[in-house]
Amino acid sequence: MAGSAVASPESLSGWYEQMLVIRGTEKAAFDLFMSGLVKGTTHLAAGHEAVAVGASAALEPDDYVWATYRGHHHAMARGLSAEACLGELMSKQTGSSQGKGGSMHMTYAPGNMMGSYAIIGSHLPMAVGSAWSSVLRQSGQVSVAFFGDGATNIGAFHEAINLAAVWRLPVIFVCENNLYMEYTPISSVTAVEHPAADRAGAYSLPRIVIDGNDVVVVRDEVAKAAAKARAGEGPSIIECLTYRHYGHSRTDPAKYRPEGELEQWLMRDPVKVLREHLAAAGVGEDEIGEIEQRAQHAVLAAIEAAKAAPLSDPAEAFTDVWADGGSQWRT
Amino acid sequence: MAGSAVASPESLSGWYEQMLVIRGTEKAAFDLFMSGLVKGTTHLAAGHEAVAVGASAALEPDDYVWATYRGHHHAMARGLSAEACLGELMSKQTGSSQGKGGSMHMTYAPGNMMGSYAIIGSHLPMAVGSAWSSVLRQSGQVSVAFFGDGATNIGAFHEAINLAAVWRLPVIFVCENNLYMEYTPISSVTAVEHPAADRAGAYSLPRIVIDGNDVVVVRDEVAKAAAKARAGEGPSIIECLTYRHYGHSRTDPAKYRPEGELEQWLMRDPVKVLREHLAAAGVGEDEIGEIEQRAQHAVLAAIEAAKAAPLSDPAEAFTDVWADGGSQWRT
Amino acid sequence: MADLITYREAIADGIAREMRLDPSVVCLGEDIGAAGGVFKSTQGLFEEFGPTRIWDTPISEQAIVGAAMGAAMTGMRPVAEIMFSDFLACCWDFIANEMPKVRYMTGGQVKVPMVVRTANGGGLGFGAQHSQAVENWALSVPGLVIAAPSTPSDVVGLMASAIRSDDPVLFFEHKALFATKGEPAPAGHVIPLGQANVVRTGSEITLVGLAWSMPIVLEAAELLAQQGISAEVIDLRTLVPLDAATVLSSVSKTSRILIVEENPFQGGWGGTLASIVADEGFYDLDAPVKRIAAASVPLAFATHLENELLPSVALTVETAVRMATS
Amino acid sequence: MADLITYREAIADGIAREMRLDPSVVCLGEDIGAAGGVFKSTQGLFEEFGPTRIWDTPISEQAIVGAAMGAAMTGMRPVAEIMFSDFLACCWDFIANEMPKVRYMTGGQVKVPMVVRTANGGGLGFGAQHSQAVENWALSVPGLVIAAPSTPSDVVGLMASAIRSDDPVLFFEHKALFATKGEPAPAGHVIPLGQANVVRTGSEITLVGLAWSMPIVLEAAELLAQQGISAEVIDLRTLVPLDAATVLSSVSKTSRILIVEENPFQGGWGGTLASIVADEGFYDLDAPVKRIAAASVPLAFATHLENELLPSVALTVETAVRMATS
Ligand SMILES: Cc1ncc(C[n+]2csc(CCOP(=O)(O)OP(=O)(O)O)c2C)c(N)n1
Ligand SMILES: Cc1ncc(C[n+]2csc(CCOP(=O)(O)OP(=O)(O)O)c2C)c(N)n1
Ligand SMILES: [Mg+2]
Ligand SMILES: [Mg+2]
Repeated sequence: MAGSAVASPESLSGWYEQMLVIRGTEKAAFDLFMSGLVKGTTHLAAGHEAVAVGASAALEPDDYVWATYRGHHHAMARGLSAEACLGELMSKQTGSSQGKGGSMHMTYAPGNMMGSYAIIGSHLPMAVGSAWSSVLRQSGQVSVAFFGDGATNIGAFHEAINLAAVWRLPVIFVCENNLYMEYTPISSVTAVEHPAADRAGAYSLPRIVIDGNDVVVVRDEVAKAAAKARAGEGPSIIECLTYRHYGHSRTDPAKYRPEGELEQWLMRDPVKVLREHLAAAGVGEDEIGEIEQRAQHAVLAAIEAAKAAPLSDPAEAFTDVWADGGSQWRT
Repeated sequence: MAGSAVASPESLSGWYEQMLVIRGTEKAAFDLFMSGLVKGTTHLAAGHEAVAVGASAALEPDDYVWATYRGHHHAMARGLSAEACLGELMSKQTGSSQGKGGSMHMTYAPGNMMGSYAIIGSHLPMAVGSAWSSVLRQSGQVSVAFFGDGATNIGAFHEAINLAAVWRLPVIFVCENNLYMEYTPISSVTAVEHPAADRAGAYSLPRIVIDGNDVVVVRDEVAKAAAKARAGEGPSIIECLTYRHYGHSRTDPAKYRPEGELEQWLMRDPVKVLREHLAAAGVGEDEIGEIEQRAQHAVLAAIEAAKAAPLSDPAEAFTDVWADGGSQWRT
Repeated sequence: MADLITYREAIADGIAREMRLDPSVVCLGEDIGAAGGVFKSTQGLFEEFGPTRIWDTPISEQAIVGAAMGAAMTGMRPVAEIMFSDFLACCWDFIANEMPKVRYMTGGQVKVPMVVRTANGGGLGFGAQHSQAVENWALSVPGLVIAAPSTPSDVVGLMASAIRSDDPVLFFEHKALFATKGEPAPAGHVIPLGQANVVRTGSEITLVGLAWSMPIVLEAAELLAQQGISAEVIDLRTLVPLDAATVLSSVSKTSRILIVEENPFQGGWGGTLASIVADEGFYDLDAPVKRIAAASVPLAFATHLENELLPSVALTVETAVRMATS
Repeated sequence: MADLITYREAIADGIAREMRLDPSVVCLGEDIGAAGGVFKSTQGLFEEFGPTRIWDTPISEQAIVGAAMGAAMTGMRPVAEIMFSDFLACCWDFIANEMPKVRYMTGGQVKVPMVVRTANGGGLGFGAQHSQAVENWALSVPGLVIAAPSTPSDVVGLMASAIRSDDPVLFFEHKALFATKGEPAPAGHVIPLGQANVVRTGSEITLVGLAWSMPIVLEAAELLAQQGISAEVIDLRTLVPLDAATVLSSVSKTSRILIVEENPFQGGWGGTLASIVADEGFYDLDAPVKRIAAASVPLAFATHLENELLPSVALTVETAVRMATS
């Protein structure tokens, strides 16, 4: 399934660094949880990075991106800093939403990353809406919604794609098929083999299944879909095959996985795959090592900064409910 | 598209009478509205009768049937009397639900006609549930859900069919595709040509489109699906092409229809089609005339009886909320 | 008067006024285009603004409200129609969990300036699934403006504020009021959200209503006046923001309050209001705080049964007389 | 004590007891089978009853509740799990428009004996979309039994009644109580729906709570006792049926009532209860009717922010002291 398309050494290097920063931040999030510095729940995307980085590489800075509760990678691929991400997890004033959103609601509006939504399927119609908005404003922007395999069996998925197809909107639905919902294999609760791609025909869309662990493959397919969308030829559904390295959430040891499954997927770890691309593109071990060091330092610095930042002001609990900034609902 | 299958003259005669009683009752409902004897809203099924009569002919008495707000025909095909139907519309004590349900909620539990639901799509998961129940009870019953073309774009449709397919439940989804939602053509808001059948593949089900105005065709196709269901081979989706003769509801003159469309469909009026089957099966004009007279008398008697019946007791407003029969929610 | 307009006409008028002012206002919903809406409350909009501003949708309530959200978050001001308010249940995730929480969850990064309009309430024999007064579902969700006008000019004035608001607004249009008539709204008419209307001043009892119950309390006040009882009548107009101050100040004058709600007693907005009065206005009260609401029963199809369940003028008058003379 | 059990364990215990008695009881939901539920509240059921009684579903909340309905209407007693109560919004049509209205709309021809269980409430840092106390959405819909137990043995006793009920029941299990412990329920334990529990008797003020707020009011009552104030504590246990009589009779003794709710003030159940007390108990009252509820704000992720928004023991004590000494 390896990508046949070409990418410049510079591009590959940039993606590699981005991917490593995301991976390092996810690892830091995990460790911070274990040491009690992060509360609540979190859903890590380690293993899914090629989807985020590859898709972002195919998009313009003003395109819209929508994600799920498993969305750290998407926010970061659109520019959210590791520090703001970890700060949010640690409820710091420097967090992207001052601790009001948390892990499941990462948002980075400056990158038109419009948020992460924790109720399965809900952001799919929203992405249709931002695509509709682009058409109304004739802005040429494309919208991308990332979602899991599990989301393909909820009603909002069906309604969103039908409307997008009928109105021929510039939206790309990118499924991160990691084989599982929380603890249940998607295959046991879905009437088709490919939960997203095998539904495309129900909206007169082509069936697309790709290797979601190869950043180049993802970049190329999303670039094609984006071009189609910008040409006014409507939406696409892209099913990316991938795997999550951690359990579903903080509290999940993932015992339901068959023995050897993780190991097999780790051999196709997106970081590893991209490193091979780099080598094949002639980037030397030294240079690769430098990238790795840079990424590691960036993550360490982000961890330190996030730790050092103050908790968000308790008064933040009462801001941002209404347009006037406050929370007053009655006289 | 005429049905190639055979049916006995006796069967055809019985269906013809049933169809005429339904047609006559719908006409009576329309007239009673116009004369102010029926309030609220109503959605008549004149034109759709072959779907109800044909499906019922293929089912056992204890199979389950679920309908929409356009459900008079389905309730009557399962045994609801014209009198109880008109009584319900006229808020009489003799109405099937003593006036508490009304036109949109016709129910005939003695025929396992489990009700009519007025929120698009909502009864589809219920039909999945009654099919699941049959499996749990190993009763061999089949469930049928009738729904409109418009219902195929709502989320519950998708969730229901996926679950039915995954659990291989004995349920048949019968779409009455009459080309329109309320006043909007289904083709203008659906990403495929056949709103139900073209979605079947998304659940690994075969694509089935039939003439919904030929009772024999409907009977045969539903019989096939029922046999499949009883054999444990799972659900079916059947799209029946049909047309409604009246507007969407009482207040709709249906001006949005292109000129000549109704006339064209009237040439394939299910009553007319079935009358031709009768003749072809050798049933004489006399005999057909007798059936027509019997049906007419039955409807007239029902109208008189419903008119003569008393309004439901005002105390009925406060019954049947809770299992104890009453409406007490607090001490 | 010759130039009275209907509540129904006021809806299309109110929307059209904002659409003329602001190109970012667009409408979407089922049958709202050439058909003019199943209640004819968007009549004329398609003719005036065309298919790039007025969009017919499939029967996909989640997609309607969700797409409106996405558009609102990216520079538009969508006005979504959900045909009957009961169908808000089909997109409740968007109404309860998404629209009202986005600004907060994103720490103010993203706003959702949109309106969801819907035909609300009973009294027309539409039965249990097409007759509910569901503004109470929404009342328990912080972050939603809830408007429910009772007159044509309030429709226009509140519609202007709703569409211009940077907060998500649920706009409840009452089915049983569509055919009622009133003065047309003057040009530029805007009613701030959260301002109750003291429709009639009085000194002995405060009657509070909303939307459908306004004609009832107004008629009751008239009948009470004939019996020599002076009732002050307040139309809340919006549930959120709630103008509790106007109610409390009325009670400080009248010492009695009777709240008339269309919805079932259990979970009705009158409970929230009564609890505020029974706390902050406690020492002003000379009589029990009373609510007249529908029975806690689904609404029946039959008119004579539905009438058994809904509040009435007679009960309002009778209750107010007992309160005023106790 | 060695044999205390957790609230979480009580859930599985309560379900298992009924499943052993009645073969028509079946469970369905996401990850409830071999995984034992994401909150481990169905642990052991799959092992004991197997795949013909415990069914894993896709992420299809409408299909889950809708299928449960269809099964309930045709001879089964399904127990559906909706993982987080916030997700009731994804099947709200079924909860609000279908389940509670079928018996009525069909004129009593069809009944819906089913339970929807769900993990409710905040306090765990799950953020705005996984922390709501949504029993108030349901309160405005007649036809639903609403249970919300606060102790392990109440879980078992109410579960028995819920599953045996011929009415549809929403069963709210509180996330923040899962790890709390209590006495296990005796064999055959059944608590009738609609019977409040007077957990502590007192004479000077009535404190009313539900589920999450019970530990708060109980701790507050203890602290008040140390200050010489005698508080009566009532656990409503079910919102519908509402045991108003127990509350009113308590107020007739104490003359003061303080209601402590987890949910936002607007639209909370305390409003309905307060309005009943301010009407029917008016002449018993010596102090304003008070409610302590969450701020009308979506819940924040950060623990220190969430705590700002939720009711506290300190505020409960402080308010009660002021009321008792005024
Ligand atoms: C409507 C809804 N139902 C259930 C959940 C609980 N839930 C959270 S994540 C999850 C599994 C989702 O699986 P998938 O879509 O494959 O995404 P993944 O977690 O694998 O990235 C579930 C069931 C939810 N958040 N929303
Ligand atoms: C969820 C929902 N949305 C909208 C409506 C309003 N509505 C009633 S009938 C109808 C058209 C349905 O069309 P179709 O499914 O084709 O059935 P038909 O009326 O043609 O038999 C609509 C939109 C509804 N009842 N429920
Ligand atoms: Mg997955
Ligand atoms: Mg149709």
